[in-house]
Amino acid sequence: MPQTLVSLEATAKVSSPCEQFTQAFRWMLFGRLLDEKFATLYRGGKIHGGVFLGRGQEAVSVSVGMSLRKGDVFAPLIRDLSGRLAFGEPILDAVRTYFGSSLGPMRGRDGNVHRGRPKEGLVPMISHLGAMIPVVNGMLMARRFQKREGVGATCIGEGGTSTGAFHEALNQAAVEKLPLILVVANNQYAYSTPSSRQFACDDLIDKAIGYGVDGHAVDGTDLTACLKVIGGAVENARNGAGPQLIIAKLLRLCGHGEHDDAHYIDPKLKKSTLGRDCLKVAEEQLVKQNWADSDLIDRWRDEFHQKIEEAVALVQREPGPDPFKENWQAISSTHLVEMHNGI
Amino acid sequence: MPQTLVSLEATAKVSSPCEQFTQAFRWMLFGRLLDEKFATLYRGGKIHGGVFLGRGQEAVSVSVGMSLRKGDVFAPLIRDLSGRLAFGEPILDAVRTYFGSSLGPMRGRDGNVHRGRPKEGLVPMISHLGAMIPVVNGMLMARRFQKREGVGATCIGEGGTSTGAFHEALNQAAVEKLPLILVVANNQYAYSTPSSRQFACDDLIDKAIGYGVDGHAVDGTDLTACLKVIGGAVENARNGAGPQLIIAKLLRLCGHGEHDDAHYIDPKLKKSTLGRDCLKVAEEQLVKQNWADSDLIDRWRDEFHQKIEEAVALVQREPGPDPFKENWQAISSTHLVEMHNGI
Amino acid sequence: MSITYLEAIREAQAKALADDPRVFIYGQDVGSFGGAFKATKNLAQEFPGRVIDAPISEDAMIGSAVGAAIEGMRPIIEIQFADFSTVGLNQIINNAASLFWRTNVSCPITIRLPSGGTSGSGPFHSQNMEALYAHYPGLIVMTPGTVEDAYSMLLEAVAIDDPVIFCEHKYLYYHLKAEKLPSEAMPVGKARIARPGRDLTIVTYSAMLHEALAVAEELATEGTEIEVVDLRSVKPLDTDTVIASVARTGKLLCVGETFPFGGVTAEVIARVATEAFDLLDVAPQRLNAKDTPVPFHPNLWAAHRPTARSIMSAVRNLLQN
Amino acid sequence: MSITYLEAIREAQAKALADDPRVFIYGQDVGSFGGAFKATKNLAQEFPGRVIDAPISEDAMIGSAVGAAIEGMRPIIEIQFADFSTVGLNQIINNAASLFWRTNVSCPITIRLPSGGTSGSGPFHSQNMEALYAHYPGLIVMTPGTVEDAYSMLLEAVAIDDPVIFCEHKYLYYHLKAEKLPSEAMPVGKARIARPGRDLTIVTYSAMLHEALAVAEELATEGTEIEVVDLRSVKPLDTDTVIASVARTGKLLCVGETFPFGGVTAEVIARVATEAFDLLDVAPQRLNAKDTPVPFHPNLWAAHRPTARSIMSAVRNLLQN
Ligand SMILES: Cc1ncc(C[n+]2csc(CCOP(=O)(O)OP(=O)(O)O)c2C)c(N)n1
Ligand SMILES: Cc1ncc(C[n+]2csc(CCOP(=O)(O)OP(=O)(O)O)c2C)c(N)n1
Ligand SMILES: [Mg+2]
Ligand SMILES: [Mg+2]
Repeated sequence: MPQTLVSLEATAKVSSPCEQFTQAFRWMLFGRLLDEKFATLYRGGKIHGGVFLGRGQEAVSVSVGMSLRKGDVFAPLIRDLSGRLAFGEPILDAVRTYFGSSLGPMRGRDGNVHRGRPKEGLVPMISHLGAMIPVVNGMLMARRFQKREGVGATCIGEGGTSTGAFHEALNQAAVEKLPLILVVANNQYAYSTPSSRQFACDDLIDKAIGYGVDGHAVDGTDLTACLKVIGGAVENARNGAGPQLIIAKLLRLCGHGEHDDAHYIDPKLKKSTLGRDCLKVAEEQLVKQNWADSDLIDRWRDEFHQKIEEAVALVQREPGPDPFKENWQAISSTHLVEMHNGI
Repeated sequence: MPQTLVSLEATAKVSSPCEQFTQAFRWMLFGRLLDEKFATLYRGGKIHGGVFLGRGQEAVSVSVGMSLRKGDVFAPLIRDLSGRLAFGEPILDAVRTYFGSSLGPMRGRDGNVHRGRPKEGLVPMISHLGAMIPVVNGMLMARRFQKREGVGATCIGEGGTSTGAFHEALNQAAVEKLPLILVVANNQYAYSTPSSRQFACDDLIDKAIGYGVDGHAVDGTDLTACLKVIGGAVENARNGAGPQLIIAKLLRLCGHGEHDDAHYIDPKLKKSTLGRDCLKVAEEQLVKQNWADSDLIDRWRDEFHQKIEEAVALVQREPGPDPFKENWQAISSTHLVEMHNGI
Repeated sequence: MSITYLEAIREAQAKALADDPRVFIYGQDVGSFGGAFKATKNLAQEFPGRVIDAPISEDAMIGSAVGAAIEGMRPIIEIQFADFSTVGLNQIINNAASLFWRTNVSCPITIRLPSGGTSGSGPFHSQNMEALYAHYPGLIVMTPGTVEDAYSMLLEAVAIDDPVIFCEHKYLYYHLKAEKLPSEAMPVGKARIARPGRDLTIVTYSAMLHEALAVAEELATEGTEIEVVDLRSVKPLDTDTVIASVARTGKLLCVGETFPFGGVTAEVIARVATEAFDLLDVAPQRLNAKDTPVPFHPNLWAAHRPTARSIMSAVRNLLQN
Repeated sequence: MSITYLEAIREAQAKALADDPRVFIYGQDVGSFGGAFKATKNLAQEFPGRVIDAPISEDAMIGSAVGAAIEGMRPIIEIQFADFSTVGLNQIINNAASLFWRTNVSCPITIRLPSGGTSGSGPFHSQNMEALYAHYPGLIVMTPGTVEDAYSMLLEAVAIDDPVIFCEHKYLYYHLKAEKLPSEAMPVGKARIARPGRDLTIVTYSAMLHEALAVAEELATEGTEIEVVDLRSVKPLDTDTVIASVARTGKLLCVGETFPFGGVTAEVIARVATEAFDLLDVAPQRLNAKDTPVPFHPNLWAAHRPTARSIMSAVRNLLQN
């Protein structure tokens, strides 16, 4: 099992627009293909519990993951597979957690999107929306105490902005002037609920001023824009400008989870520019700019397919957790664990 | 014990600027004097628990109470004695609740500022800041179902804007386009905590746009301005304009509670216009406009003193609750009350 | 025709909406979508304007239900998963639960909590919250374990003038079926002898009822007769029925699905021990989940909560005494 | 010199800050003001930058403590009143409490909850929250009842690698005094025989300890020797010491200050009944507050929670058996 995040170094060194865009596209593609694999496995009854895809949100997610460096903090949410990969999460972490392999970082104790490596800056989410934002704040406060550098980014949906947790944490970050990058993917729906039932401001970006933080709006279907705006916001935070709120507009191109056929999505939205598939848009740009041709992209696709199949094949042979070897110990202070009968 | 709010009728009929201002001033004065009585009783050890004053906030509070009509909802907070009186809360409700009289609306079960008459639109607060805002929302939603009219107002401090409850409820009101008037008294401190440690926006009014609600700023030391701005906002809500957020700036002219000497308050603030005493400012205006002279004001003072002394004398002779007559029943469904030993 | 536990919940809500204009439903995705579990399927269409999608704001949802109740409505709040009620807990235990006691104004709200473990749901979509809510004065906590109870108790929950926490078990949603909906019901607050027996009493509720019944059935083939008491509501808790059963059997096992410290099984054992000590032939026992979060992987999940197998072994131990 | 329970808490924090650069304090008004109860008096001045005023955002406060702990800090969070921890409860029970189990990364945070009833404080400034927190796996719940324990257990709380809910009792803040601070302490997780006796065991903790001791003292004048067990921490709960005491006395009364359903007294009775049934001569008993919110008026408050008087009457009843 890889003990550290793998690909941060590579990512951090990318510099030219071509290199950066190409690299970003590759992570998007990788994420998309891995998501699709999870969906297939889900339909085949191979995965317990839910499967949640980032389809349509890869440009945003990848831009977050790529803008971060080793030593930064990333607390992804359910649709951030691509961003995780770009940040350096090993593909095996993802596959193992979906299968509940005892070799994965969550050891079968938690599953699917609830994975991470806190000590390496990749924070595993709990389900309660908004709950991870203050955790990132605290990690950044710790760095300030410790005189260590680093910024922290986290993602949430527009539905999550209605939680008290979101509000308290963004306000806390503003008061403490923390280098927090809070990325809201406004994908128009929270499960089945349209934005009109979620908030009443014209645009979520209008919230920035009320918190006293920088606000950035971006077309979430456009990778170039995402890299620029999100990358810029991360730099601002790094340079001491305090919290950065980013609102990316796009459309969820899948069900809430793979159990959901998303029949409720307004067809007009699907046809609008919001409904564009960021991966296709990026692929077209890539080809148009002559940074890659369809042959090369096919080779990448094959490369990723192979990696994915290898990982899945490997993990499917791995043992699930053994309840008899499990110590059933919820605290680390072994001497304080209750071992009584009723307990 | 008066079974209903007493003075709403009177209030509602006030019309000319002179009448309105004079009436408002009288409620402010009444509230101030009653507050001072509670402070004296507290210092004399006659009151159990805390005493919280509205000193310096009477203009704002009274403007809320006076702008509401019978059938409206008011959920006051700790510094709203004047607004309560203007809304129609009998002075006896206040005195009885501070003393824990069994004849008061809370029957000694709850105390001091935790009083009200929910069925008459006066909602008794719980202590958790922000928690009353959604309750008002729900009362307004009910009216919509029932095709009944009415608006709902509630007050909070600038510290309370940092709670998740505040955020969720204001957003909820905006999504539901409820006739909620949310009055924030930014009195510069939350207990000892200055605003700089509470929020980072330039002005709390900047929050309105992010919720998609109307925002109104007002000088909380100026009764004329308060009556106009708060009254106007209430009318807007009544006319279907949805939630109204009002930010009144002023300074808390007392301790957080009477146990607190407020030594931490910045002397510069005290000397600034924020630090003006709204009651004095209003008295000066009253005299300047020739709406009253100091003789008349003294007579009012005597009138209120007498009412207060009478009420206190009456309540001090009233019985406290008798634990043996108490039914100790937390639910109204008597047949479902647990009467077992351990319970 | 057959009807599932989940359908019974839908039908109860349909009937409540049809019978009482004061009833409305408020929750995330409960409107035209019909709810995450489809417990409100078609209700928004059948009762226009009365089944309302909420933002992701549990505190505001429940707070507004308290307000609506003050004004004479009878809101039903659906929390998408019981686990998420933690962020609405303050409104439940401090606002809703204290209203009547403080003001003499009752607070008729029903909060539906899709509860309990299902395979692969993990630590944050599997919790049972009855211990937290039963601890607080001012609440009624229902834990129906049958299709019939899901239906009739939900109707009663809406009719009761106090705040009701309605813990409906997700594992039973599709697994449990009945022939038809009941037209009569036992009153709330009364436990049911789900299976009579003379040798040992198992007290339980909700999904664990069926694990207990499976054990009783198996042991019956060996001639051992287990009495299974279904609490139905954990607050009020029907101590009389429990004690009457212990009086018959002399042996008590209490089974709950959730975390071991405090909570319902401790309360049951404590009541029997303090009030009916002399009726016990041997030490009473209890069986709960393990004292860790609810695990994701099916292997771990199956070992974390009690099952027919672990109940069987506890029963055999007790019988040997 | 004499030192109060409250001063002991201040001193423990001063020592923790002085000894360990990873420690910081975060809470409303804890900075230059020194906290609503003055538990952090002068600490901001003595340890610049390490005692920080928080906005009124309990969820964010506790969430950020989890983050800081991940990065190696040892935050102490002061919640202004235990009652307000309800709005931070989700971060406590779902985020802090699950971190180690899910990720193998420990979460050393201390959450100080000024707890319990004082006259005139009413329903929302008097609560004891230990039942809610002890129910959830992953937390340690301390309930010191002496000045010495307030000091040494708070130091241990900060040193422990897991989230600790530190329930300090407001009634004891000024009422309780000791000669000096201890230099040694019993380990956390061990109960103390606060007073030895042979006739009956009272198990209790926190403020109720002193009500129980008063009863024991009075009865001693009649020749009846009550053994008083101070649990010190309710999770872990030192069942062995409790059972050993019951083995000596054969009679058990468990006293808690808070609401009756579930919670610590039910847990203690359930453990003794299930694990030491045969050591009991008579039915064990418990005494809790009444099942209503905590009342404001002193008359009601005094009748709501157990007192020396009601404990005395429960003890006499038990002794007559
Ligand atoms: C506090 C809380 N309430 C409810 C839920 C259940 N829930 C999970 S995802 C979801 C919708 C989220 O929508 P959004 O934030 O827009 O993110 P998206 O799924 O669109 O990416 C809901 C309601 C939750 N996880 N947390
Ligand atoms: C959720 C919550 N946390 C903490 C408190 C304790 N508390 C009571 S009043 C107060 C300060 C309130 O400040 P502000 O909102 O500005 O109102 P003000 O007292 O200035 O009128 C605090 C922290 C509380 N009541 N509720
Ligand atoms: Mg969304
Ligand atoms: Mg203030």
